[in-house]
Amino acid sequence: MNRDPLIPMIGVVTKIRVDTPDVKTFRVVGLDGKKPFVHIPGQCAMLSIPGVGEALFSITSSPTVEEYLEFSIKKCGCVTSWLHAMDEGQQITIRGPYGNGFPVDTDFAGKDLLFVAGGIGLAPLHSVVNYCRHYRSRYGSIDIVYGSRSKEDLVDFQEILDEWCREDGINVHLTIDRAQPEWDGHVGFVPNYVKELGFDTSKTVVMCGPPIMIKFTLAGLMELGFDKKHIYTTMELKMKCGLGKCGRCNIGSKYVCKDGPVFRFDQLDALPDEY
Amino acid sequence: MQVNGEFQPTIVAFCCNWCSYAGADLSGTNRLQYPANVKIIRIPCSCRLNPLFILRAFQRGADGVILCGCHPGDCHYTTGNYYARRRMTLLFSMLDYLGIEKERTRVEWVSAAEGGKFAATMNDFVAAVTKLGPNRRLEDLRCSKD
Amino acid sequence: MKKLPLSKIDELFKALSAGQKLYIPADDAAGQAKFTVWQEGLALSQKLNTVRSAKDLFFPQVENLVGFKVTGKQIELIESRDPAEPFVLFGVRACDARSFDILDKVFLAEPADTYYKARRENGVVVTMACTRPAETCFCTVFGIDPTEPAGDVSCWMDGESLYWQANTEKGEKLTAGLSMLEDSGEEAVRAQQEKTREILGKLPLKDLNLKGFDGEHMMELFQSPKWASLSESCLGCGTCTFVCPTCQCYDIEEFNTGSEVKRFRCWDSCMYSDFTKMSAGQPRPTQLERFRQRFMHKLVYFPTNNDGMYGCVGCGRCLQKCPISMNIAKVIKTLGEDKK
Amino acid sequence: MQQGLKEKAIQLLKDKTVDRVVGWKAGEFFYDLTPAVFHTPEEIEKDFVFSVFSGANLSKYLIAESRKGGKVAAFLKPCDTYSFQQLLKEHRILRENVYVVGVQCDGTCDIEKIKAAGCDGVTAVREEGDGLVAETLYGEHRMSKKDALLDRCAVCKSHKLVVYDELLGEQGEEQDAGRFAEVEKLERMTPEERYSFWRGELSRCIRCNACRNVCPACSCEKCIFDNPDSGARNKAAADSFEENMFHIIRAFHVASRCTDCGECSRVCPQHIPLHLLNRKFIKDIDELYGEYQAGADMDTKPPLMDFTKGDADPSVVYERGGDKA
Repeated sequence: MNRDPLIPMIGVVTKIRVDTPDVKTFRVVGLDGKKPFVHIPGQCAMLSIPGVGEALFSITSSPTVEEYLEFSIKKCGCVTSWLHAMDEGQQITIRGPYGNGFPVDTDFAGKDLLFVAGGIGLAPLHSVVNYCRHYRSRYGSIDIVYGSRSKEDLVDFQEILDEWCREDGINVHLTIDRAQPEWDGHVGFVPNYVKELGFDTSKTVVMCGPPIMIKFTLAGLMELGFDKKHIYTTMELKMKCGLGKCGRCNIGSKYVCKDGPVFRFDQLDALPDEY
Repeated sequence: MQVNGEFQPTIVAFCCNWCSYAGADLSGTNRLQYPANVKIIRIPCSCRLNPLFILRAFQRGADGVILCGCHPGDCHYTTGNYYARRRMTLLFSMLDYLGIEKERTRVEWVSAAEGGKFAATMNDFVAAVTKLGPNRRLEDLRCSKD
Repeated sequence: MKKLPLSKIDELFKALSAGQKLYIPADDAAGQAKFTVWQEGLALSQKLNTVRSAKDLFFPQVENLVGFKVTGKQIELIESRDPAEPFVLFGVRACDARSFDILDKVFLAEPADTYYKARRENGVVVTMACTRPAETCFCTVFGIDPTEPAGDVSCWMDGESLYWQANTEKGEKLTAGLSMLEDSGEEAVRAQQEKTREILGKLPLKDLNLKGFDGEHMMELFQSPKWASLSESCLGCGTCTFVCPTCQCYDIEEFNTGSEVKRFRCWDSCMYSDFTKMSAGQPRPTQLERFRQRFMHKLVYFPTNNDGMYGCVGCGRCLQKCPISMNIAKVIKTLGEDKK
Repeated sequence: MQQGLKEKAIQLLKDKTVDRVVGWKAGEFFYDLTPAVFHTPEEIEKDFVFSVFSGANLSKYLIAESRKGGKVAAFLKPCDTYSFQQLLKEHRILRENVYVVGVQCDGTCDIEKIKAAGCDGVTAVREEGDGLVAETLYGEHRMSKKDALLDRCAVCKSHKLVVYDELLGEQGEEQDAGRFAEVEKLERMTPEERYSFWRGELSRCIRCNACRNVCPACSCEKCIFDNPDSGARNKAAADSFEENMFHIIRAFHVASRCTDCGECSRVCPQHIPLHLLNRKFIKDIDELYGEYQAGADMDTKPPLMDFTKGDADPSVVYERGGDKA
């Protein structure tokens, strides 16, 4: 078969983990039992169930995981609902990887990193964090600010507690929106928490979360004196092809699927705000 | 559908829950025979039948589509079948206008007591559609018929 | 250059259609010109251009990508690509010929679209010079010379003869098999070009000014308040998109036939409300944003990404077909006013 | 005529009866008029045009315009007033926010017909007596206006303005110009002939949705053909079945509400005679349920939302039809 980039390969969902009431993490391998393809942190893949639809998801697992790809997916539309309803062993289709990914080996190298995530926004950052942990010596300090609506809505909570929090040189700051009896950590919204923590402006920031969180966190970081050139985020728009051809995911002259999804805020400033 | 080289039409019968579906039931309990290629779809009232359903049935392989509802005046919801009557009249006329054989579509009023009429209607309709042959003018070539 | 008396044109068509499909512009029963597979008796349309553009032959409106058979938890891929067959596309105007270059930029960019690529490789483009441009024509604005069309072979036609000039290796190869063509001088063609160029100089839209439509002015153009009045009566239909030779956006859809799920792609339009609609939100909520996208793409985004090449060829189809007569010429003029 | 409309528009703006006017705006050529909203007398002076090319029916724009606050004036031709009244009846237009100026019309022209008559490269058209003179890049060309009329205007159903706040020109009358002749011609054909006629026409469809989007009766917030949950969404006809389905359902959804304004056929880029589908429904309704003209009044019920106990059975279709003969 003369394989077109639009033709997917068959993948098998070997493991489904329930993260939160509306987020599940899916482990995907190829029919040969191996990882479908190699990727860079921040890149995405098209998953589909024939007859239901195809959608783009960021790859949650780190490239350093050799055996499989993982996707943390929040239930919100047609495809995601179907994914949430399926059982382990289900075959799906997968194609990718798409997008530019984070400059983990170039711009990030040697830098102190600050990750800011809200809710399911942790999914794309999860891949970067674990990549940086794997090559720990290449990076400076790592700070992670992660917030969600409630304790139950914190994605990968167990991994964060068991691994991230215990590692030297990684500072994890968790917060939830409203106080809960069994929560003794910080309570409040992410943007305010970032401001309260008052980070050093030499840090490189990687942000992902709901638009409202991005907006206010960015404003807070500006107040603290950060430079937009050192703040990264990852975008999401409707996509069909993933190859920069179907024409719908553009922000100005840039295609999110090809030129993104990772953008610096100084790059976004030079583009129309149609997202 | 071809069975032993002979054409056997696929018929979709939309039956109103209150009269015709019960009528079909009665014809069954009375052991009256009608061809097995009639596929019954139960609808709450004949006026539930969206014209799209009829076209969809043809797309998905039906060679004839029949709507069975309560006799005018007997609708469980008082007036549903009156509306259905006007809609189907216009739709069938439009199909005819587009050159699609009008004998492929039909409406019959069958009450819950008319098991005999139900079987007779189906026998008659199947015979009429068999004579016409397979649906070619309103078929979707992508859909397999067998 | 070669030539052929018009009385022998059927002989040419017959030779061209031996061994491959030959498409020529022909009028259908309702008098609408479209590229049609030639067969004995089919006459060349006298119309300036086809209603649908020539892009159909390389990028059809609907095209099967792949099929899936789903059984329980298993999925099986089914090859459903239409085989690529060689064909000759005769009578393409200079504007449509340029549109192929624009489509190439999108579809042949890495990773190349293999469906499009296969058709491009299999197609030989024979162009036809214009002699009677319409008032809606403005290809010259984009540096296209309609009297000297590109393509694998260029043709000219006057009352008596067809002139034939191979431009590429593919064109030479096609020409080699055509024994009815005789050698000819270029005088008749040059004279005809001269005459046509006189008309070109009188075209009402020949002076459309594209100054300032570039990446540098992206934000300024995007934020122009004039988009509101330009787009206010837009119906949000896809006419302009679908008759456009350079519009290339597509959607990927599925159809369940009962025994298999067919995945196909079809033309899509940025004018449609569901083009960018996600379950999570809609970045282009009103017709203003959608309308702006179409023209920003052709006049700003595309040239920004492709060394200044505009995504319009001035064929004038949208000028003729828009239900409310809003079109790219009006957009260029209205937005361009600011830059005088 | 145009001067009268301009003066009226300027007066309405100046005396603050309205704060904007919906009309037709001049284009690049003499024929490519665009529906537009005018806010100032200067804009009217500069760009407002009313001519034989003011074919666009402005009534559908009033659905949105009447909800934008303030008051809007609209110029409606007789056939447009039917669409307007039908929309009023369906509670789609807020009547109190619209000032309707009715304008009499003696037919609008189809530029494509003019071009097809041999006037390619046309740069101007002027009326001379009963005829039109087209100036083209290739010389002058004469034709009768009758040959240049839009199909719908050639068989105009009514010069009556059924609703207006003010009338410019004279009130007209309903008339019978034989608009069903073409439908009858098709009815007389055999089913085979009809089938091949419609296949030929509908196979040209490019599914641009212009017919739907321009139609004053198609005013759903979300069309079933765009709605993934409807089970009927399709963006392009992947099979001839889908071409048929779209056009049957489109016509059916406006049956008994369609005023026969003819916009669908006017805008079709492929010249598919879509009005012949709508007119078939109108003709059937007239014959089976009594004469009915959508938009003619505010009181009557559309025939598909009504019934009588003695209505004909669907089997009537088998007995009718010219091919019986």
